[in-house]
Amino acid sequence: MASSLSLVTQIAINGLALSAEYAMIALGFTLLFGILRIVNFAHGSLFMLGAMFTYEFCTVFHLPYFEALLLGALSVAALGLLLERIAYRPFYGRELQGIIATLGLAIMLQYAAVILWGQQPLSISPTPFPAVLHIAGASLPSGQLVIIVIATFLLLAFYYFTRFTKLGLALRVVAEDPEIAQAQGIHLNVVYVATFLTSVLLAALAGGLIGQQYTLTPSMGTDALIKAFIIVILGGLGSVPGSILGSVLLGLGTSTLDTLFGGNIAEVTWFVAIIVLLAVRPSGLLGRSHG
Amino acid sequence: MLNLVRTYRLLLATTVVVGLLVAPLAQASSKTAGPPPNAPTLPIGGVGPLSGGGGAWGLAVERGLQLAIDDVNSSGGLRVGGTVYRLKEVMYDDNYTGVGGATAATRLVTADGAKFIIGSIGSPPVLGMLPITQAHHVIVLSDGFASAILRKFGTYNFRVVPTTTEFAPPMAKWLREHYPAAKTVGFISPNDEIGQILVPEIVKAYQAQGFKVVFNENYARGTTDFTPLLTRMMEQKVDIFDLNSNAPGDAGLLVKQARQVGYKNLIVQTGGPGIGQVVKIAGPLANGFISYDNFDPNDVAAKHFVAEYHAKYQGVMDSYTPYMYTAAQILFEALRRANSLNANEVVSTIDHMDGYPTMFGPVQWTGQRVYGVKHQLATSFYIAKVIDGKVHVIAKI
Amino acid sequence: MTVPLLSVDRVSKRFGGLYAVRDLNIAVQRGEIVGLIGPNGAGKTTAVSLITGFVRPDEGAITFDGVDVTGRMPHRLATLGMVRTFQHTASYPSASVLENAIRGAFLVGYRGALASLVRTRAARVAAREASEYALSLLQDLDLLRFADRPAGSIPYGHQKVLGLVHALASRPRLLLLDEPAAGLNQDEVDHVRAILEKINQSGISVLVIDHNVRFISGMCKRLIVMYQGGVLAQGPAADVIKLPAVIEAYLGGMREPA
Amino acid sequence: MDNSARDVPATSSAPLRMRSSSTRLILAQIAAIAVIVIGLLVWPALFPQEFYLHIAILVLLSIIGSVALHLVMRTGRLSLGQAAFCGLGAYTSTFLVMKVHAPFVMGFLGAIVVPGLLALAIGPVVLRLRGVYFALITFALGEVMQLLLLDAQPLTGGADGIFGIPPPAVFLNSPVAYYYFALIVTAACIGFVYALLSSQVGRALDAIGETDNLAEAAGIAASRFRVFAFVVAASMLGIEGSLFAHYLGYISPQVFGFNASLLYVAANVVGGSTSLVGPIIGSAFLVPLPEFLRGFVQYQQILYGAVLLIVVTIAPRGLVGAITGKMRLCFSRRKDGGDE
Repeated sequence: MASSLSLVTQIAINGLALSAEYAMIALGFTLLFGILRIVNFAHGSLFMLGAMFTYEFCTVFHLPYFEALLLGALSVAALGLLLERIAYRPFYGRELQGIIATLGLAIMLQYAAVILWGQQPLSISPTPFPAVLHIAGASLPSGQLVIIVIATFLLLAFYYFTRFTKLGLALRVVAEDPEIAQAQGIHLNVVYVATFLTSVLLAALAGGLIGQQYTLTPSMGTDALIKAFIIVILGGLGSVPGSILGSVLLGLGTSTLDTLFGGNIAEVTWFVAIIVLLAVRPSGLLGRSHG
Repeated sequence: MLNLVRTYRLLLATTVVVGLLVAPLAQASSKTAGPPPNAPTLPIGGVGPLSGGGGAWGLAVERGLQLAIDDVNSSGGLRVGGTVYRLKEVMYDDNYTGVGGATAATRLVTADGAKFIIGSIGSPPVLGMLPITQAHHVIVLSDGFASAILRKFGTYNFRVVPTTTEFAPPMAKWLREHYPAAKTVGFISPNDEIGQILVPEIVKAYQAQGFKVVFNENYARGTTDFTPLLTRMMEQKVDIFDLNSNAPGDAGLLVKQARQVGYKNLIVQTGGPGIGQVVKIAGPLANGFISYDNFDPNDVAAKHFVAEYHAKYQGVMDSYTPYMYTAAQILFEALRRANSLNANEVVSTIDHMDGYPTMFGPVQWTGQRVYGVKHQLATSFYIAKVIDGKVHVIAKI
Repeated sequence: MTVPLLSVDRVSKRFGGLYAVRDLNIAVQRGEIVGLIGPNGAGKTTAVSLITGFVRPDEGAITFDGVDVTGRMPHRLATLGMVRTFQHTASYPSASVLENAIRGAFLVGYRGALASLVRTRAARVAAREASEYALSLLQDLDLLRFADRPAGSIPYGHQKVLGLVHALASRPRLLLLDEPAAGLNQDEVDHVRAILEKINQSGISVLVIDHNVRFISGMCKRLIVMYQGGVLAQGPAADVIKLPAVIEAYLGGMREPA
Repeated sequence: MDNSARDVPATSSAPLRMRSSSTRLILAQIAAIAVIVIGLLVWPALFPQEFYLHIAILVLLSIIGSVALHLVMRTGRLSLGQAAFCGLGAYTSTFLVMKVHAPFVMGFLGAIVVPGLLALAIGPVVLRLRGVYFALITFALGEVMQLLLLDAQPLTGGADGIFGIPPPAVFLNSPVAYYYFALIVTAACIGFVYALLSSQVGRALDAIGETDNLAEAAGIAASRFRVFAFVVAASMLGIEGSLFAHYLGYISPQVFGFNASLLYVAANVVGGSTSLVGPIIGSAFLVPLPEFLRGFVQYQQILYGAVLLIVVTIAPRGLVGAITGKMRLCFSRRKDGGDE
């Protein structure tokens, strides 16, 4: 089966799957920064909670996977409403304190999860999508396919939301310039809360979706957060198209590098790459450069 | 929706509050009565990673030790040198770092006056602890892979979990005998001490048996998608894919994903106990998986222990827990026999405890040849195979 | 007439293809106070930024006191005696008014990192001199009473004046002021104007941007009118403001929304 | 914030602040400092147990790093990768002493020079970035450093790290001796930074920290001063690393990771990032904190996070901000306008 063609297709397919996962993770992160100027260190923890709640509803309450996923995401979003008040709203426009606050929150959520779910890796079982598809000598677990499809759908939906809905437009105005937005009678607080909820919802969905493919641990958020960092730096902080481009780059790149050169090299390469990129083009590949 | 919101606000609020209230109680409740109320307490130190990497191992130490202590206290305490002691666990997190281990050890030794410590697990914290415990003649029963742990700090330190050095050669030999057709081996391991120190040893063991290692790759800790590495491994046509000492979670994912990308040949694990979890994670894809295992769930003592564990704690038991429990058992028995708290006397007693029955079989100390000190616990081990979702012991070595 | 203190020769600057400044030719004579006016978007501020090194010109040369200083860093130009103010950031809001003035006098008080670290005699003397000079400036410009108030907390008019103090404190020879009277009421405008005239009489050359034609033409003998990145007209204030082209440009500039 | 709230008096403004209120404030501060100094000197006598010395030493070392980061933050840049320099210092010193068999002094100097050179090399490039971008690039640098330490196994011992690092000198083998050694070095570092900040250089750093343009216009070479601060900070972190390695006798990569870098940031934010006292108080508060929470085993991390969150919520200007705020209230009759 190991013809070089099938190898290439396999690399491409793996890359595609990874890209979809990364896009799911990065979207909410970059959104929150684009509009609230908050670097959300707790993004990974919310991602983790999304996975854990989905696990809870699916494996413990035996709900069908998609209901569990939705319920899980909504639960985390609801939790988000509370968190927004205690750990985010007081720090809008105060970057420094914001970092420490979200950091403290991240630690709290992670270790609360340790107590609720333990440190042992959990898995959403029975696997909702056991089948494995075979395409041109390459294989693609159906679970991955589900991630790809839903990610694509969500990105399109998000695009529609920001382009064609009132709230979406408000979002973009605020991103451009809060003062102008206020002048135009947009209620900043509404937009902020809406943004925050969207971001949390996306993080949680990502967790629940990706969770069904892998194992769940309270520390799973850390890696997700670092991936989000790399992606937004590649694509440009706060730029939604950028985060998608970044995800695709990182996804395909990781798949290729890992397959051809192995993990260590790949990881170092990424960090060196973003350092160089930041040095020559701080605003990322698609980010708006602002003075 | 709004209701949901309220419910969850409530839910969170309560969990947090209750959690904080329960915390101290939980501590208290873990001290069961038994010895006379006026009995002096003997602090037994516990060190393990409760946070940071390898967080699961910390609970293995805390609970394994606690269970052993409960046994002693509930049966009237520990009589040493004419006095009956009530044992008390003092457990500290080492954050899986050297400085964390050093801090925990220093605190136990100099602030809590602990003379005996169980744990930690993992080279960094243990290497951080030993200089301090060594200087204070404090006895440590721990598990860190680094060979220096016994070579340099062997005097008062015992390693209570068999390492690759002990079980890799017989495992490779067994594979050679039962799979004569297999020629090539592949490894995928994290780029930490497992990939850097353990895998090379396993590689040696395989090569000694005439196998050819055609693939040996590391991944960054936290990686969850191994398909790229697996894809390349399959290009190398490996007959045996060895999961070495990958943590159960990673091992499970590796099995699952290897099968998903269409790897058909043998998957074995030389090291890293926790075959049950692999089955849980990989599900039906785990069938045919062969693993080293040293914990026979059918053993009477083991059965009793597992029952005891689940009576007290819920959730999955970490596979290091029985080791830490056993370590504590050995320590307490040594104290009884030595009938003294003097470090040197206790050490020599432990040295001569061969034959003392544990759930891993009779105690046997080895390591003279490799480490220059006989402080390595050797346990008999099994080779288990997953057959339609069930774990079967297929060989005992 | 002698060689000018500052001369800008055929300087151009593009931002994303569009010319912000095109073939600009400006000269400031020693001891002169000259006004730079023009409609919004004429390129006045860019011109000042080009002159003071905050923006690198694409073409052209800038000569200060006979030295070609094209593309030099702002702090280098400051050491040569060319200092600017900013339209929006007049001061360090969180630092005290006095601290603002002393920071302005940095060049007076600084004798190199090592010297000021080991507090050599020279360094101590210089530092004292700087703070005394700063104090005297605050005295002169009537800000002393605010000395230990955070600059951000004093009235806007005074903040603008503090901006002048900050610029003066480095003992410049040429002062470039970006709308020093913007957003001030009439009394304050007059106050600033008086200050600027005093500054000029003390021998410091001044180039001042402003919209307020009355304010500027009353104070400057000579006016330069910028339009669409170039010089539209220049000459004695009285004549320039009467030129139809200028009036047209101005009204045009006013008409188009800024 | 009002300049007089700073620990760094603008020398000349002294005559102006010679108001009874301010003088009392200053006296109070002097008194406080005196108490602290004496406390630090007699600490070993009060708490002879090795454990308390151990924690005290860790606090002192972490103060060096936090103060170093403070210097960078004063120029308006937040670094999330400072631990990289600490690690580089630790490994350099260890390498020189154990592989090259150089005396400790050489290792110590190496720990100052090598991180400094690295900072000098990358500083001019990375310091062009501001705000989040600088934070992120330093984060990435930190990660790279850790990966290099991890993967350069023959040189660094890889994940297992290096053990058996000898103490600086035989007589420094006892915790008490090392405590005083660390105390001296830390005091020297703080003194140096204080001198720097209260000199004209410090004035320049504060100026560029607040508004680049104004500073440039006043003749302050913003970029040069920033690099200077960055290099000095790197060298100080190198010092911390060296002291850390030779105290603990064991180093491994994960100690110099993101969490370590964040601790420096947290120390500055929690303590208060506007004055040199901030990071000192911050470290003195955050480093021992886990020890108070250890008893809670599984809950300690949750409480740690909660404390971080609560402190930044109730004391936005950091502990020192809150304290000085209180002090000023007690000691000054006149209400002070702009002080938020």
